[in-house]
Amino acid sequence: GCASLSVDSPIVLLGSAVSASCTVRAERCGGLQRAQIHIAWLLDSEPLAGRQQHGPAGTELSNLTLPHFNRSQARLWCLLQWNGTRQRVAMAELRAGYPPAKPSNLSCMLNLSDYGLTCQWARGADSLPTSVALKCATSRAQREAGAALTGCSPRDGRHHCTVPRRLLQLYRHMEIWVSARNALGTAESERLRIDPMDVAKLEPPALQSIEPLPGQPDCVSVGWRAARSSAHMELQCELRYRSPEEPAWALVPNISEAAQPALRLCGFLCGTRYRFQLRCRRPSPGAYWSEWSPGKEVTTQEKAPAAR
Amino acid sequence: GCASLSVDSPIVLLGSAVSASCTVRAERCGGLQRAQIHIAWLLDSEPLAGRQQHGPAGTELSNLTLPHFNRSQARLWCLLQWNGTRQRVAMAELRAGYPPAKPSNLSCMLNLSDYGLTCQWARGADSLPTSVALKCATSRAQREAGAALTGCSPRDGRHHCTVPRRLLQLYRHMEIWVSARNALGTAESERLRIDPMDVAKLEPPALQSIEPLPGQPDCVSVGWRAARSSAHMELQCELRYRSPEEPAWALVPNISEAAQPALRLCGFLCGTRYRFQLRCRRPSPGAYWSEWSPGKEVTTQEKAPAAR
Amino acid sequence: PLPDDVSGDHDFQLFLRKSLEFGRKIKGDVAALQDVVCETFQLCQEEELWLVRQHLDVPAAPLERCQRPGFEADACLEQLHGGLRVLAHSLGAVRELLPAHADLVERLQLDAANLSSNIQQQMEELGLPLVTFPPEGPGVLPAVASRFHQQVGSFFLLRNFQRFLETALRALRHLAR
Repeated sequence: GCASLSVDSPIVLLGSAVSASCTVRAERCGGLQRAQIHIAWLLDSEPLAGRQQHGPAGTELSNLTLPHFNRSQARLWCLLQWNGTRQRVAMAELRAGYPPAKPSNLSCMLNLSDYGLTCQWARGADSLPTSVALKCATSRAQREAGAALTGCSPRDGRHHCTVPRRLLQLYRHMEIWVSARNALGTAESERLRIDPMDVAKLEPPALQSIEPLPGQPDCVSVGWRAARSSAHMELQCELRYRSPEEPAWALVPNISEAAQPALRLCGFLCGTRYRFQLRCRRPSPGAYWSEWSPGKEVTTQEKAPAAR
Repeated sequence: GCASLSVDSPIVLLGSAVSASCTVRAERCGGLQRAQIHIAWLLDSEPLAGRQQHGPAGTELSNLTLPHFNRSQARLWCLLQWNGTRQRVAMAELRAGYPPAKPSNLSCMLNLSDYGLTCQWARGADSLPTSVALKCATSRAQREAGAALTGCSPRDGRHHCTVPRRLLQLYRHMEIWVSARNALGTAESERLRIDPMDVAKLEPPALQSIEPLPGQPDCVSVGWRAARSSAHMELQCELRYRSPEEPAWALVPNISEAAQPALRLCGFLCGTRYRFQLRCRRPSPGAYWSEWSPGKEVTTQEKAPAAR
Repeated sequence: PLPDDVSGDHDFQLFLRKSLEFGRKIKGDVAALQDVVCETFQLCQEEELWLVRQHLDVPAAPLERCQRPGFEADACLEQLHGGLRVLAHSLGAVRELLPAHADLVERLQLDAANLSSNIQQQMEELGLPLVTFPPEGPGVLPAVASRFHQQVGSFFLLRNFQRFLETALRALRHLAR
């Protein structure tokens, strides 16, 4: 073509210098004579002055330096006057920004309906086009060989995505981290070392029956079942109960799956109406509680009249 | 295997006869002797009696006829006694029903936001697995060559689907019909011969201004614009107006797109508040009215005092 | 040439009215795409790009049989049919330059190809022979070097398309009279 524009680096750190050079080959510019060539510059629509000089092999040259380029995105134009009109003869797209910020607060949750592992994280604003991927390394060999695979990629601009079951390894530790890359560098989050099963979000258990115990007015028998999707699992559950008068819930912690199908509890006031709810989680660090089960209510027996 | 079950036809008209034959090869049945073979039948869980006989090449054969098979779906089992236990050795799935009912009441509407043509129809209940497709023939050649293409297929059980723009031919007639097929036959709806543009559902026009006309107290000028998505179209619009006292709307029909940007109307009472609304459609048979535009109100001028 | 009595033929008149409306729709979408090119690439003024234009051979579809003195109805319809096919095909290159507007470009391609096939079917129904050449090449902008030249190429392609449609609509209006 008539002119070509070269830039030392089209993507730079915000505020750093950019040098550009526009080379014009008069003989290819619609009959323009070399002497008539006056090279002008525009940064988007802002006129700038370059240093024009004769270039090699009959070309005309103009150099331009932008000492502190700080627009996230701009178009640098090289122009000529021709037949009384301003002609745009070359263009370069410039970008400025920062390497990606380090993603943080990575957390993941396994959905037991489809066994997809949904992870989310916090990320700074992107100054440049940034590609983000959630990386997974299952085996130690994979980790050491740096052959992590991409579990999923968030859709544009989002800070979460879901690793499908087929890329997961259950009941064994995996390393998971977020990798963000743009033209100026790459940043990786802390590595999460988890067994996906340990971060499963359980379905709530079911309170099937709560019956007063004959002859023990201050005791009840709580019949309960873990959800079908966690029927095979080790569980750590907790029961809460409250009578309408009491402001706060009382809590019975550390109920294991072995306590099925029924749990005997005592210490209740007689002849009092209580409301019960149960929830469960995996007995592992970082586990998520299920929602509370639907409530169930019972009135404990009146105290038997003392034999006179 | 030990036994094989053949059925003259696994899918039959409801109530018609079904014949089946179970062939047992003793030598492949876990050491069973031919003399010990007693073939039994189950239709789902209902025992049935077959006619057992010696078959060719040392096989044992049992034939069964169901004179009036009228279950929409059933499993026919062939069983043997073996080591004192009942053994299921062969199975065939039977179905009964009717050819598909003829789809009817086919109608289509073009959505101007994505130019998808959504068609809907009425269909009888399906007694058998039925595949339904909306067929489109664009050119005469395609029609004659019977080379209609499938515009879309409704999702399971639904009676509507949308033909994407890339399969449509705008501004020219297409033939569209519904084809339903199951194991017992095919049924086709009436053919709809339409230009998709003629059944476009238009966005409502915009009433931009309604001004009394100076010196003509019984007239107003109605400024209006067709919606952007129909700015290029031939239109048939109608205006309705009403003053709060009047129970019914008065109607100004057959307003064409040429009446833009303003329409002059007379015959209004002086000094009266009127409410106006406008709607448009394609000037073609089967066209759909747009919704009414948002209303606009104006009070006509008082009559000028007669000169004494 | 067109049969003499065709101009009064209802079907032909309906074809012309529909083609006029379709042409107006396409012209509106081309104008919308020109706005996108102006906003996205800062390429808005044709006279600023004449120099670069000399190094691009952006094909323009010929329509001289749709304008005086060479006006000839059937030849004009044939040029409309051929030109729309070339322009529809060449928009593929524009689509790659404007991924965020791929829907608008695709719709434009579908509409241009659709109008072209409508014309073809109408000519076949009138018993007029129609020679159709498959549009060749990857798209309008042969291996041009820089992104800038491709962007300028897309600018001129759309301008040529706009002018093609203006001439086409004039010819169709003349036929409809």
